[in-house]
Amino acid sequence: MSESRYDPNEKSLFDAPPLAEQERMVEAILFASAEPVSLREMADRMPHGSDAAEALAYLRRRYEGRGVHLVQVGDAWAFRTAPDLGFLMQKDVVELRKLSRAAIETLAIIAYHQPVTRAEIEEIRGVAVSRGTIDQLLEMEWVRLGRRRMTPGRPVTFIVTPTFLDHFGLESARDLPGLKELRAAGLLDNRPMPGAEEEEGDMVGQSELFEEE
Amino acid sequence: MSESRYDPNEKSLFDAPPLAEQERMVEAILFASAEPVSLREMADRMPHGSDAAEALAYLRRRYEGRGVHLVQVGDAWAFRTAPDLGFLMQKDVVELRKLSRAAIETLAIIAYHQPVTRAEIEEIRGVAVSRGTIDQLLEMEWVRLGRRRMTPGRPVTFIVTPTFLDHFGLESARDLPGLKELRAAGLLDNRPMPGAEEEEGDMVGQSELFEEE
Amino acid sequence: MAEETSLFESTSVSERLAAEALIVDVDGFEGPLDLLLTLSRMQKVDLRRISVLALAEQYLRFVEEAKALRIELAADYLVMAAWLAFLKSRLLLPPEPGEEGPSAEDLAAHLAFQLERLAAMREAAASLMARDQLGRNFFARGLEEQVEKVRSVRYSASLLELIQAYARIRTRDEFRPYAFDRKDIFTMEEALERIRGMIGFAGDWTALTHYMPEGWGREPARRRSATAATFAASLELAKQGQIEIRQSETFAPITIRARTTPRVPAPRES
Repeated sequence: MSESRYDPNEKSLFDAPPLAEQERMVEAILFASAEPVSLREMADRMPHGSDAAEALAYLRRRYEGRGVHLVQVGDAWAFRTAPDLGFLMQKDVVELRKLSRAAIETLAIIAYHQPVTRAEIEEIRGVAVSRGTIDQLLEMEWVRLGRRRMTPGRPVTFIVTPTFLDHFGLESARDLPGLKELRAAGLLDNRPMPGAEEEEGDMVGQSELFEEE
Repeated sequence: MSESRYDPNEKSLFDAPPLAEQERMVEAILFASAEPVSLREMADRMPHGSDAAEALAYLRRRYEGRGVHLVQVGDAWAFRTAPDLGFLMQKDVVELRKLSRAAIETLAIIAYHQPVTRAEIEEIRGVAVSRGTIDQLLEMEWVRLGRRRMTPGRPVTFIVTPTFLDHFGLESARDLPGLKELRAAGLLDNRPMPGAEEEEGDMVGQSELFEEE
Repeated sequence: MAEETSLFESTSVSERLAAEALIVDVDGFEGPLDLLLTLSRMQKVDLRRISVLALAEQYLRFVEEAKALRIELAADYLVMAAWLAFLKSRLLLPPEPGEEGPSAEDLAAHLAFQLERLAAMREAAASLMARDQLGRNFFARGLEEQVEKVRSVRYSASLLELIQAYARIRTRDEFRPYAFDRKDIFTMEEALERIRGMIGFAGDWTALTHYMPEGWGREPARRRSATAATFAASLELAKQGQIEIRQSETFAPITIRARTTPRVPAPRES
């Protein structure tokens, strides 16, 4: 190793190193530099008599088709990842996030009422549905546009997609359990207001007290 | 070039890319990183079915004698400029923090005796090790805590890091200069003072006798 | 380190100079072991063949000289001096029969080992630092490329969450915090007025449901309110003696009719 060591202070005393050696030098300089290096700068660093341009030309050819390329940036040179390998510089990070309450409610309404217009969704939810919420569901491919409603303004309708059914393990949206089933299954976290249980029990009885009009 | 494009999203649909292509990938990954990259991380970023280790072996051969070398650091790999070309990079030299003699000796003792406790370091040096000395080495990430010693008091041990290996161009701590000779000469033995019943206790006592320099 | 040792490896003049330097620079030593190592090099022999006895004498002489020069020595130097004095006497005197503990030779050997080990570690440290170093002799990639993290968010929701969300919407009214909603409340006063106004025209027994206000039967909440108000108003009117109430059996329709001869005069008429 020591025999190939060049002391820049002695540069004038020796002939220029062989071209292969110069090529190695250009390679090391370009590799270690944080910025593209101009030919002039390379020449300044290399032993006297070196031909940076020629060494660079050889080096450039050597890296043709390799995983990194030698590219020109302005009047300087730098190693860069081969363009077709750019994907290696990316790391896919999948972040799992819970669907927002607004999104899941909107989704639920679409699933239960499809095809349903935005106005209808808002009516059922009791609040405006933000553009972003529907966009998100569209983007996730859980809902898509259905046929336009044949009413004034011909509003678009939304329906759920096979992707949605797939995700939730449903054969069709009709498989979604009804409210009564939910209640029977105890899935409605029903914190009834005082007397609310009577709705279906006592209330029925009570309404029978009076003849239906 | 387009036929050699691998879409990582489709990785499971295709066979692993040809070895030459894998070699390019390893080359690109290692070129892009200043830090050593483990085989595992390479494999994670390469298309499914790639054999990073084999590609690496080919790549290593390709760079033999070049201006940059492929070096092993622990279980990771990195490109480094050939040591004989260091003079070209004088401009890139980063001024290293001057280490005190105590720090250098402590570092050497940790490297050669690892895992080693603070008491053992003090026993070898014959003086107490100042908190700052170890802190500095920890901060430089040249040493880190190893496993606790299963002796009374369960003292912590210190070991050297991959950063240390990288800095000194060592593949592993086994490659430390003169390690074999030192071991053969019994100079890495933990030889207790004759008559010392409790090794640890005696050492702690001794280190406490000596003041901080 | 190399410079220090060379000082002691030359003539006796420089040796004496060095001995003085030792005393002056006592703070420059990293403790007694360091000093002992430096002194041991004056013997110009392999550390393995060092005379611990001679070394002990050297050290003790050093400590004496330091004391003569009134140089304050740290306690550890004195502790080492005491130990070496002990070791020296043990080395010079034949061992007493039946004596316990390690032999003087063992202790001397251990001291020699410690010195050799310290010297070895110093050499190792020197050769480590003499190695090519990253950022000084060899270099890492200067133009690091950041591995870009492509963050893709995957949203998840379970069927249960979906169903519960729907149920939450559809049953929202049930969970609404209690608020007095005038719009859907049919007051007893209104019911009283309505029955009073209608009862005179009703004639015979008429179902109480006939007195329900119009438009309140559809929505459960409104129907409930109107029912309750109407029923309560009928009881009130019966109590006032203005009407009679009849129910043929449990759960049978309730019917009312105006009382022809009020037992108590109606408030309005009084």
